[in-house]
This record gives sequence, structure tokens and C-alpha cells, in this order.
Amino acid sequence: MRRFSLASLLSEAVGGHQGWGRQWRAPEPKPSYDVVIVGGGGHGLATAYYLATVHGITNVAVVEKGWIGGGNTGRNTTIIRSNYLYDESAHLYEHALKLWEGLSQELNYNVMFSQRGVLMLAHNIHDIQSFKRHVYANRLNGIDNEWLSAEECKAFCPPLNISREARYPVLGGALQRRAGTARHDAVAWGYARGADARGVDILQNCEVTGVRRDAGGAAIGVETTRGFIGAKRVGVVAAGNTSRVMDMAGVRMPLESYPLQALVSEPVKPVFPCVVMSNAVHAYISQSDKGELVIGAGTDQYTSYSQQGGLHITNHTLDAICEIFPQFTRMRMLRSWGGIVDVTPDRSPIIGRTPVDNLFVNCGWGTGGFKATPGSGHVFAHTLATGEPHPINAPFTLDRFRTGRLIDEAAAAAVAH
Amino acid sequence: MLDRSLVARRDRPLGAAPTSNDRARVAPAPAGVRLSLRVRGAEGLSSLGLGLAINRMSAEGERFSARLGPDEWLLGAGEAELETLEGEIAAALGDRFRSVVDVSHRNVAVEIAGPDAASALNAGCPLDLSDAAFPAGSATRTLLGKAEIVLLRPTAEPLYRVECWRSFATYVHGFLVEAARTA
Amino acid sequence: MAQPHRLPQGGRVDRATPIRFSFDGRTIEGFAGDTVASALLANGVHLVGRSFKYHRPRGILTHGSDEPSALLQVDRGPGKIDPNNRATVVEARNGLTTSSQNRWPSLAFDVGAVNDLLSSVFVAGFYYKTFMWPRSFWDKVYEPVIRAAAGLGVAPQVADPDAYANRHAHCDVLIVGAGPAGLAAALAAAKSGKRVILADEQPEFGGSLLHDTTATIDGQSAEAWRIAAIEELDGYETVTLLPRTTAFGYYNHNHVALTERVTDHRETPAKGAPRERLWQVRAGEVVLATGSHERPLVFADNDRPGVMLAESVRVFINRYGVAPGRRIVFVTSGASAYAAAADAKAAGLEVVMVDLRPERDCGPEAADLRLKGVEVLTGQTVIETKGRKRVAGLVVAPCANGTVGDRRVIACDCVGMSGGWTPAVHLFSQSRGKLAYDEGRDAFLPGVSAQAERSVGAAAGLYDLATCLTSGYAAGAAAAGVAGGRAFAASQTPTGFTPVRDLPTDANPAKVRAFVDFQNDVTAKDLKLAMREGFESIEHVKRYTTTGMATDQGKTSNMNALGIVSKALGRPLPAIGTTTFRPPYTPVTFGALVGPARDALFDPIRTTPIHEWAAEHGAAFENVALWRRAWHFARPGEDMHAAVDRECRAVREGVGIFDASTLGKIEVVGPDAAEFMNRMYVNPWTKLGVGRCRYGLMLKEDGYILDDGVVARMAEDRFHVTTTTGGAPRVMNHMEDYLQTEWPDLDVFLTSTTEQWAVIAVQGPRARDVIAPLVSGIDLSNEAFPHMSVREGAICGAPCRLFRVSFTGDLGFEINVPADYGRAVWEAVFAAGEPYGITPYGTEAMHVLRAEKGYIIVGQETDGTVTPDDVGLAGMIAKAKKDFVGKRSLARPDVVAAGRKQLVGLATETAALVLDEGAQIVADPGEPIPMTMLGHVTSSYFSANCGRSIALALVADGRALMGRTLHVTTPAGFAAATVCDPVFFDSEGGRIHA
Amino acid sequence: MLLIDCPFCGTRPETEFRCGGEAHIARPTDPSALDDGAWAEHLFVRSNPRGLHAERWIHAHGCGRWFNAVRDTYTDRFVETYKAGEQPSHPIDDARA
Repeated sequence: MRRFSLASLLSEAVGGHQGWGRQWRAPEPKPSYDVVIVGGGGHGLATAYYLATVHGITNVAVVEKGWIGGGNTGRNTTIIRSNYLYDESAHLYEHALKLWEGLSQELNYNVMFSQRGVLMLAHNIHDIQSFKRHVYANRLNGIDNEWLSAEECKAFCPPLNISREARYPVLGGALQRRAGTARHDAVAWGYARGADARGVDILQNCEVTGVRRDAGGAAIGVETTRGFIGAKRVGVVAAGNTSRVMDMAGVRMPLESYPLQALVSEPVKPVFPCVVMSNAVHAYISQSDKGELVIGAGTDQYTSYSQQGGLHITNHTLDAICEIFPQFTRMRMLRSWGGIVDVTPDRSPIIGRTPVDNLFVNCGWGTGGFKATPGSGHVFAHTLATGEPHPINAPFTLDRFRTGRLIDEAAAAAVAH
Repeated sequence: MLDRSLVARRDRPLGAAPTSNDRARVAPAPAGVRLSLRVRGAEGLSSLGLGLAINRMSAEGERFSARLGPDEWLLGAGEAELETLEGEIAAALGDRFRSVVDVSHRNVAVEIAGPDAASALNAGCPLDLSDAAFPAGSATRTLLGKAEIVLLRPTAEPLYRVECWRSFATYVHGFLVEAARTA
Repeated sequence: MAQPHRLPQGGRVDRATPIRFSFDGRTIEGFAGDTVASALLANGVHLVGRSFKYHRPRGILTHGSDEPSALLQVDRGPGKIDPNNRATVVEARNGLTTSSQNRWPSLAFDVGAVNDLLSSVFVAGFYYKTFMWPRSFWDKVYEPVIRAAAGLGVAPQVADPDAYANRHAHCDVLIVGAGPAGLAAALAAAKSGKRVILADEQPEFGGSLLHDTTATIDGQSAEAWRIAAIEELDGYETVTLLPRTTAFGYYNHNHVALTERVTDHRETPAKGAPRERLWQVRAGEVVLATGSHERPLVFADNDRPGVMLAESVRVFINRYGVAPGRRIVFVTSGASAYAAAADAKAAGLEVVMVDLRPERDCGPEAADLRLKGVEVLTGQTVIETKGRKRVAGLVVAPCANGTVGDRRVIACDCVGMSGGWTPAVHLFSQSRGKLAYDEGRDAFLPGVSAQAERSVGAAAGLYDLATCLTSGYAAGAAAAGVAGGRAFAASQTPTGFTPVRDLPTDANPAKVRAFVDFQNDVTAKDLKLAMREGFESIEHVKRYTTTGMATDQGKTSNMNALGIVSKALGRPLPAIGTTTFRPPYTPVTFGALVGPARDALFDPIRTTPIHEWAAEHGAAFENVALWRRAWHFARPGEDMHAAVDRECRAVREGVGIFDASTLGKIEVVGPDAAEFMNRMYVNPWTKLGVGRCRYGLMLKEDGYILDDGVVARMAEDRFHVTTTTGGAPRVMNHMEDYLQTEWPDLDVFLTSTTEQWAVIAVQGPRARDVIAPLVSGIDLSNEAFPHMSVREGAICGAPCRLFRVSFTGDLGFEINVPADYGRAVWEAVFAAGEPYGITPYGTEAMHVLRAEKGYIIVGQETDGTVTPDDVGLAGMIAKAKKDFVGKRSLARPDVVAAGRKQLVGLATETAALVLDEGAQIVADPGEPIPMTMLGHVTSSYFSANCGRSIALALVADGRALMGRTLHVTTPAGFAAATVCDPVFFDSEGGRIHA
Repeated sequence: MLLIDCPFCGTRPETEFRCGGEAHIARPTDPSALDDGAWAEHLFVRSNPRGLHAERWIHAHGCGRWFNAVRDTYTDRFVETYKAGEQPSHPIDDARA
């Protein structure tokens, strides 16, 4: 792997950048691999990378039906944080956040992880209780999170409207300073380059059409549009399409796939210094390094694989944004898009074994998978390498829906009086 | 015992002042009686508008009957007619199983009239309000912005009655005034 | 001289109406009908902006909404300032202040232009390769610098004074684009009598007819035909004409979103008129007559101000009467630019035509132009432009079979280039129609439709005027469901072009900077670098280089980028893929999308009939769901804590009055009502007597608590159900769902009566004394009317349902009266209570009072993961019932396992210390992080009645820890607290039966 | 925004409706007879197909009736809507295959 650095960049500049080679190869599929990962998004590529770097397993293929990073990795609003309430989630996302903090250097690929802080606004007394519960729990888990008054919120995020006359006045907020954003595409590319350099085959335009199982029922490989590919272990990391792939193996999942929309404004000079989320009015917003305001909208109410949602979802999101930031009504929406998110009944992921031997799954990240990318890949690689979950993903079983040990962050934040 | 006159007047949520705009006039409607009638298999009966098709209404003076669903009618009458109306229901339905619930105080009505009335409604109501799609005698539950409403068009005039739950009345009225201004 | 480049005649501008506006402080004069761009050009201003990355001088490339370069900050008055306005779209008028963007200190001298000198370093994706060391420099140095350099204009700073409107509209046929094809479609559809909406982004209908001044249709001038067509359409009542209206989004089921610019072009808009109106059209059929975009040519320094699209040169001359240059070189690979050249020549400008095609491939247009005295060079390539901030010359050379001949410099002050045409298939693609690559037209054309939609004219790759008209008419008729087409006779349109990619050059390819995406400064070289690095999917190329991601969304660059990638990879163009087009077609203001949903109309504010009284009596309010509830009634000089203490004491010592109107209420009616209740609630209902009440607990099917509330049996077949304030819609939906879909055989109906009843809670030892004089028809004695019962009667003459219930633990009544009587009855009760010191109390005191009694609040003690047993309410569950919603889930292994969190009381060691709600609880405060958390504080208050703080908490195995000292987080560290019974006050419960 | 054909009111915009997820998952008559796995299957496991999907909708801001629909989750096109308690005119699994 050609090392990226200012020196290599300058030396290439002299020669018109003719010397750069491919960041990852375009190999033909081998007949079989130790591990085949279905899904070339950030999570799948990270899994391959950590299989190679942590576990020394390099006879690995990542099978992607389109182009890598083309699913939710390239469609999300890039928010990264770890201030989750429950120990299980907190440990998982904090594991990821710690990896994020050194990821550019580890991958030798600048993923532009920007620890600009994520500020979650409290608009009512219930929010205050809920956020303080988070702040205290996070701190006891070693995760930074702090409570800010409305005035402190305004100081941290000057565009914020903290008028008491607002429909839902800002009563304060919870701030995780280590949280922030990253350049989503670069995450996929950086992991791909790193995995490829260690021998992992990244197979693009290779769609899985079936999961082959032996007489004993164990998975032995995948049928693809580029032929059968054998595997000692198969890891499905196909966010948005997990139900379909698992269905090929005869496994029915507690998942539903919804369209999730996001949008960006035209680029403007720096005006927004952090990430702001408001659950009460359903909005989240940050500014990209290109200057666009990046705004997350909600999911549509029905399941769909169309990567397209309704305009009313966008409208409601912007209602909320302009309620908190009334100066933005004259900004313009430049681009909107949709992704498909797999949602589990408790909105927490499933990472681990399945009822089919040698078939493993990492899915159900809902609207929040991007932030977990390094951690998810790291623990899933452990699971694939050893056949057993890493302690961090041990609670995120498929079986929890049977036993009732749900990890329901959203329910913990439910609003009712 | 306190004077009954204390409650002789109903305290409606909206002020009485109409909002005038030549092309779309918005004004709160007077209070009346509203009953939510739920009954199955009564379509064969002719009285009380029970024979109406779904999303159709009949009206005469203050009396109206609007069929909002397969087993749901909204009945309206003048303020003093609660008992009369209940009596008529009893007469029409005998001991057939039904639910009659007084919602006179739950519902608040605002009227919007004039050539731009439909356009103004369409600022927040997603329905096709053309004469062909929503002719005289139409009635349905729908949305106005972020509020649920019952939209009634008793006659062919460009006059619509918007009924909403009482606590949404300020919003609905405000929405219609703004919509009339910018229609 | 004013407007030195205004042609002496021609154009559609109103020369009788001069206007002025400013650009970078300079006064610009123009005429009504000008765009800012045409007025700037009339004044010889070509340099209007700086590019995103390299800060290169940029001018006006196009004449429409595809403009990538000429972006301005526009100030339309106080608070009405916004960035990134396309000068080619903004209608010039008096009172505008415009300025260039992304430059400092001035447009002419821009320090940022140093980036251009470093362009050999700042190639595509360079930032992924560097700025990583030292690690700390990223946060402190690199990232701030990168971010400071980003962005074009400046975001608005203050709230927008303009209003925005919304309109849902329906039609049989929506026609997008009012060029010749769209007009013809509208004429055909309108004849059917069906409802037609015709929308066009331009201020005037006509599209290309507005500048195709020499065209004829059916024997008359195109202009005469255009006017007649619009007049005819205007005559139909069923036709809605929407100029200045851009269809920007094509959503599911023929839901098309359009934005109409209502007032920006007006100096004095009508009072109340919105700035923009969002049209949400639901169309039976859609006709897309969206036209096409001209492609720039890709050669070195093709971004120099003065280099424009050929058709745009023609538009400025014919439509605006402006000469973009005096000596114009047209460079083309197709026929259409010849019309532009001919018109320029006719306008008296010097013209040279450079055709990239060999002579043999040129049509008759070359000879025709030569006949007009124009030099036409064929078989050429373009090497580069000369000049600095304005083009001064074009360097061309003969080129055959890749061999570039001798250079020739053609002096000029304007270049009109044309690399062919790209149909505007954006809306078609958004509708999820399948695009099909057409090699002959070198374009993706609408293929299989996914919705009831038809593409016509140039949008379908049909460029000939007569064909546009014919195809439009046929589509309009078909969309309206009527038979009939008709032929149009029209003057011939020069069409056809040879696809070209980056142009051959004799220069060192490593040095050539030929721009593909003008705004984002993406060159052909960048695209090739991306491919060398393995980015081969067009989506990868796009994301790596940012081509096509600027504010024009690649309208001028997409096909060139695709073509260059295809050529470089040696793969057919469709194999590279085309990007999926997403809304919006052109940028749309947030305001238009928000519409009226601002300020008071953002979300309804629900208030009770007693709200005004509370406001008049000093209440502070809190938001609960959409409701605004009285929080406390602080008197002058009191803070909230003093007020709440006083309110709480008043209830225990005398009597308090509380507005409980927001509680959800549902009337459950029918012979099977009790059975239905049995299935919905954990409690048993069959034996509840008429006139009696019971506290009901409701679960979701997953076994967790959904809601609670008092339920009264009004009759054998009628229950009056109450719910929490926030839970009311949820509970109603939950009950309806089961009733309709699981148990449709039950004879039960549900009606929401939340707002039918105002609810006045009168609580405290003197409650009965207060209401007794007002109530008629009800025996209020303890024997006749015990705790947890309900009676119907009258209060102050108003019918009422009087509940003897208590959420305070004291004697209490809840008076339900029809809402319109709520305030009058409240005032009467208040007056009657004055001798007893009746005290209005708010939700905060209500919370304290119930916490003193250990009563839970759903949503505070519970959070969606809490079972009845967790909060000590397992006793509510009817043991005899075989089933109810949620029962089965309560038997799951992890729900019956030990270690679940249970509701307990907490008494702080320091009696005055009020814990934070949400505080976490640990056994050992010395444990290292991560610590083991046992649970959290759900409710915490200072209780004046107990003389100390009280708290409720969910603690793992809490009921087994009674008396244990645990440690609770506070902002200052851990505080010790003892686990205790959750009932802090009147634990025998006698007061409630007083 | 989808356009949905309410069996009682005709076509109406999606915002008047609420989606209730997969249809034809009848609540067991005796949940206590199910083991934990079967109960979890009933509660949580969904077919979630890309293609034809039978689903429940309620015309919440209309007639208030629950009904069923068959929609293609890839194109979002509705094949049919029908009243609660009825079956689709074409079995989903056949159509899906």
C-alpha cells in the first residue's frame, strides 16, 4: 500500500499525480474464502479490515452488489456519538468512538473525524429528566457528556434560538464534546484500501442471490451474480437488505426496512459549529466541511426498499429546523436522498450468531449505524474469527427477542405524562 | 344553590369577530349540538341521514347529518335541540345496539366562505376540493395543516364548515386566517 | 455610457422602464425584463464570482437555472439577504443589492486565488491523503482552515420577515415546461375540458420560442403563435397557468412539488402576498416538457469569464438585447450553435465559427453561415483561452485523427461553446422511470415510465421544433384521455451533434486544466486521477472528485463527466452508470417547504377552557405533548419552589383546585364493553359496579406499561375511561386497533371525549365543603359517595359527571363538566372555596403530592421498559383472566428473572437535598469507572408536607434493599440515600376516605 | 406522499393514514399456549419483503377504519386494498414468486 502523506502528495504533484495506483484492487472472485462478508458498506469493510489486522484472517472476500459505500454509509448524516443510556449500548458506541479517534492515522486515510460536539436539546421537563439520566449514566461509564443551560447551549451554538417565546423553548441541553461527524465516503474507502492491502478481495457489482447450505444445514458459501463463492463462515452485513439475504438462508428476522431521508442545503461559509439534535421537534443538523447544512429527516411510516420517501417528511423536518433556527428559512435545499434502514423491535442492532451454523449477522442499526462503524466491524470481526461474540456484542443477540432482554434506548426516552 | 345563569352561556374558545377578506372570509360558527352516532347496519334507514353514502351529508337549517365512515355519523342541531335529537335517534334505532356520545363541547366550527375559500383550505387540506370531487353535500374527516378536522360543505355555495376539536380551534382559525391572506 | 453593451434594438426587455440595482457597490442600469445576468452583461460586467476551490475568476456561463458560476449574494431589504442566487435567474429590479461571493478582499483581487497556484497539490481527494499528522493538528489547524475555506455565500443571520404559502392542488394533467412542446401539450389537454396545470420556471411562457426569433409555426412567427397559444389557454377556466414556478420534485403516485416565486421580482409586493408558494400537485397524468441543457466543451481554461454556452449567447442577444461580446467565437460540435452565430451576426456582432467536426460531418448550416459572411473553421480542436479575468482570445488548431495541427489564436471577447445537448430527465428519473442510453443522441433518454407520465420535446431528445410541437400535442391529448393529434408546420431547427469529450490538445496533458464542473473546480484531470485510483463507478467518481455536487447539481457537467470516464475506461457509457436524480431539480428555499408552519402555526398549542383564567392568575405554563398546562401559580415575590410548597401545603391543609382537563377521555360503549376492557387492561372489569371507578393499567403486547388512568363505569354498557395527557391519542389508537382488527365481533364503540369535558380537580380535606353548595342531585356523603365512585348530577346548573377520586391521597373530587362551562364552573368553585383558602395548583404541585403518596406517573416512573411488577402494581393484575394484552410477555424468562429494577423510595441523608431526576444510583461510590449502576431516580422533589426531600427510584432488586444506604449522583459528587417505602405521606391511607 | 385507496372513502393522501405494519398476523387465541420462541415470532418477526407486501393501514384522519393493502415495497405501488377481515384477491406469495 502506497503510504499517503503530505510528502507523497507533494512528490506526486510534481508529476501530475500520474503515480497514484488503485486504492483497492478489482480482483476476480476466488472459489472460496475463509470468510465471505456480504455487504460492502462501512460495517462490512471494517469487519474485513479487522479480520485481517486483528485476527490475521486475510483470505476474506467482501461481496457488494453495487459499489462500496453506496448504501447507508454514503447516505447518512455522519453523526458520531456514544452518549447512550444503557451499559450495553454505551459500551458498544464508546468502543467505536475510541476507534474513531485514531482512525485516520490507523487507516492512513483522512476520514475527517471532526469532534465538534453533539448537542441534544431539551425542550420540556421530561427531556431534562431524560438527558440528565443520560449524562449521569454516561459519566459513570466513562463517557463524556455534560448538562448545559440554555444560555450555555447558545454560547456553544450561536445560531440557536433560545427565546422563551418559542413554541418549544430550549430549556438546556446535553453536550458530548468528543462526538461529532466524519466524512462518510472516506470511511468506506479507507477501510477498503486497508483491507485490500492486507489481501482482502473486494468484489463489487457482485450480488448475492443465494446462501448455500450443506446437508447439515450449515452455510458453506454464497451464490452470486459472479458465481458461487465458498466460505467457511459467512457474515451478513447488508443494512437495508438484511431480511432479503437472510431469507435466502431460510432465516426470518425481526426486522423491518424503512426509508430514511436526509438533505443538504447549498454550501455557505461556516455558520454552524457543532451538531444539534432535537428529539422533541424531530430535527438534527450540522454543517459539512464543504459548507452544506446537513439535515436528517425521519423515516417514512411504511416499509420500503425504494430509497425514496415522501415530501411531507422533508417538510416536517424543515419546519422543526426553522423553528429552532428561524434565520435559515432563506437557505435552500440543494439535494435530498433516501436510504433504507433495518429496524429491530428495540431499535438496537443484532450482532452475532444465527440459527444457521457458520452464518453470522450484523444488522438492525436503524437510523444510527454510521457512528458505530469501527466498533461494529471490530466486534463482528471477533465474532467471525472466533465463532463467539466479543463481550461488547454479547448482549446484542437475536435471542433477546425471545427472552425479553431488550435494549430499548428509544423506549427509555419515550415521552408520556 | 347558585344561579343557573352562570352556565346559561357557553364559553366558546374563539372570539366572535369575523375575519374579513373579500375572497375568503373566515368566521367562527355559533355553538350547537353535536352527537357522535355509531351504529352498524343502519344504512337502510332513511331518517337522520342514516341512508347517506359515506362522506356525504344532508343539512337543513342548523340540523345536519354527516356520514363520516361506515358506522359513524356526526349529527348537528341547534343548541336547544339535544333532547329532541336524542329522541329522534331512539325512535329511529329502537333497541338496536349503538353508541351516542355528546360531543357538542368537543367540536368547534369555523366557516370559510368566498371565491378563494377552497384555495385557502388547500393551504393545509390535501383533498381535492373542486366541485366535481367535493360537491355540495360532501363531508369528511381530513387534515388542515397539523390538525385533524371535519370538513363539511353543506351547499353548492363556496362555503365550508371546518370542525375541529376545541383545543385546536385557535390553531385552525389562525391557519385559515393566514391561508386566506396568502391564498 | 449606460449599458454600453445593450444592442440598439431587439430583446424582450421593456426599454421604457429603466431599473437600477447594485453589484459589489456599483450601480447597474438595466431594463424591466432583464435578469441580473443580462443587466450585468449589458454593462460589460463579465467577472461576477470566484470558484469554490481555486477561487478562479468566473463569469456567466448560461442563461438559466443550470448556471454553475454566476452566484450572488442578494439583498432584497432588511432580513431578506440570502446567498448563492443565480444571476441568470434573479429578475433585475429596483432596490436589489447584489454582491459577489467567495472572495476577499475584493472580486478583482482575491487572496484565495493563491489556491489556484497550488492547484497541482489541491487535486481531487487530496485531503484524504494528508492533514493526518501530527494528530492534534487536525482539530486545531487543518480542519478549521479547511472549513473556513469552504462554502460560497454567507448564510442569513436574522429571522426571515417574508411569508411562505402552501397549496395542495389537483389536476388531470400537469405539464411541466411551457416551451413549444409544453404549450402544445397544454393546448391539446385543455381542449378536453379537463383540469390542466401548466408550470414553467421562467417569468414568461415560451421556452426557446422566447429567443428563437426567426422561427415560424404554422406560417406565423413563433412569437405570434406563442401569444395566441397563451391567450387560448388563458381562456379556459379549467387551465391554471403558473409562470415563475419550478417543478422540483416528482414523488410517489404522481405527487409533484413546485415552487412559485410570487414576490421576489416585485418592488412593491401586494400586502400579505407570500414570497413563494409551494404547490403540491397530485396529477392524474404528468407531461414532462422540461427541455434540455447545453453542454460546455472541455478544454484548457474553458472557465474564463466571457466563455459561455452558445445558446446562452443567443438568448442574451435575442431575448435581452445584450451583446455578450463584440467579437464572438462560437465553438461547437453540432448544428444548433449555427443559429446562435447567425443571430449574433444579424445583430451586427463580429462572429467566427469553429466547428470541431470535420467538414464532411457538418450539415448545410456551415455553408449557410459562410454565405452570411462568417468565417467557419471546421475540423478544429480548442487548445485554450487567452486572457485573465475576461477571455481575450481562443487558441484553436486543426485536428484530424488525434493529430493536432498548428495553433491559431482568434482574438475575441466572448466565446459561445456547444458540446451538444442533454435532455433534462431529472423529473423523469425522480419519478423512478428507467433511463435508456441513446447512442445516436449521446444522451440518457426517458425509457420505461414508472408513473402516469410522458416526456416530450427536448426532454425526450427531440430537438426539432415541429417534432417538439407534434410530440407535445400528442402527449397532451393522450394524457387528457382524448383522441387526436395534429401536425405542426414549423421552420427547420438545426439539430444534431457529434459527441466530444475532453478536446484533443497539443499541450502537456498533466498541465491542462479543462473544467468539467465549473463551480466545484473539477477538471478532466481530476476525473482521470480518480479512475487511476480505482474509482470507476460514476457514483464513486462523483463522490471522490465532487463533480456534479455543486449547487447546479451537475446540469452542465454530468454528461461530460460520464463521457470522459467512459472514454478513459474504454467502457460503453451505460456501463459507467448514470447518477440517480434526486429532488430538488433546482435548490428550493426551506421557507417554501415550511410554508405557513412557522411561529404560532408551527405546531398547534392546545389549551384548556381554564387556560385564560390561569394566565390571568399568574400561572407559569409547561409544555406537555401539544398541551400547555399550568405549571405553578407563583405569586409576586415567590419563586417556583415557594409557590409549589405553598400549593402543596394548601391541598393537605385546606383545599386546592387543579385543572385536569388535559387528561385523555374515551367513552367505551356497547354490550361487550366490559369484556373489551378485560382484554385491554390488566385489571378485571366484569364485576365493577355501575357508579364505581377503578384504577386501570394498560400494557403493550410486549408486557410493558403503556398507560394508566381511572376508569368509571357509567352504566352496564358504558365506561368513562381516562388516560394520561400525553398518552390519549396513543391509547385511543391502541384500543381501536385491537377492537377493529383482533376482535371485530365485540359490540363496542369508542369515542374520544377528551375535549368534551373540562375537568376540575378539587382536592384536600375541605373539598367536599367547597363543592357541596354547588352540586345538585348527588349525595356527597362519604357513605353515599365513597372514594372511587362516580355520580351524574349537576353543578352550578351544568350537567356533570362527578368523580370521587384522588391523585393526591387526600379527599378529592374531579368535576367533569361540558367544556364550554368549564371556566364558569371553575370560577364558581373558586369563589365558593375562597372562605376555605382554596388555592389553585399546577402540575408541579400535583407531581409532588402524588409522589408523597408513591403514585406513579407513566412516562416518569415508567419508560417503556417497565412492567407492572417493576412498579409494584402486580397486584392489579386479574389473576383469573386467561388473557389480556401484554399478559403473555410478562412470562418471558428475562421478564421474570431476578435483578429487575423495582420502584422504591429514596430518603437522602441530607433532608434538604433534592436529587436530580435521572440521577444514577450505585452501591459503592468508590468503584472505578465503568461503575455498576443499580438504577436511577425517577421523581424527586422537596416535600413541604414531609419537611424533607423525597424521591422515587427504580433500583435493581430494590424491594430487597429496604433500609440500605445507596449512593446517588449529584452535580457535586455522590450523595447517600436510604432505600425506603415509596409512600412518604399518610402511609395508612386514611385521608383519602375522609 | 402515497395516494391510498381507502375501501370506504376512495383515494386519499397518505398523511390521512397510519401504517400498521404487516397484515394477516392474527393474535393467537391463547397466547399462553405458545412457547417463548413462538410468542417472539408472533410479536417481532416480519417478512419484510422487497416486493409485494400485505400490510395494515388505518384511515386515521378519515373514516377511522383499519383495512389491508397489498403494496410493492420496491415500487411503492399499491396492487389493491381490501377491508379488514378479507383476504387479498391474489395470494401474496404466488404473486411474489
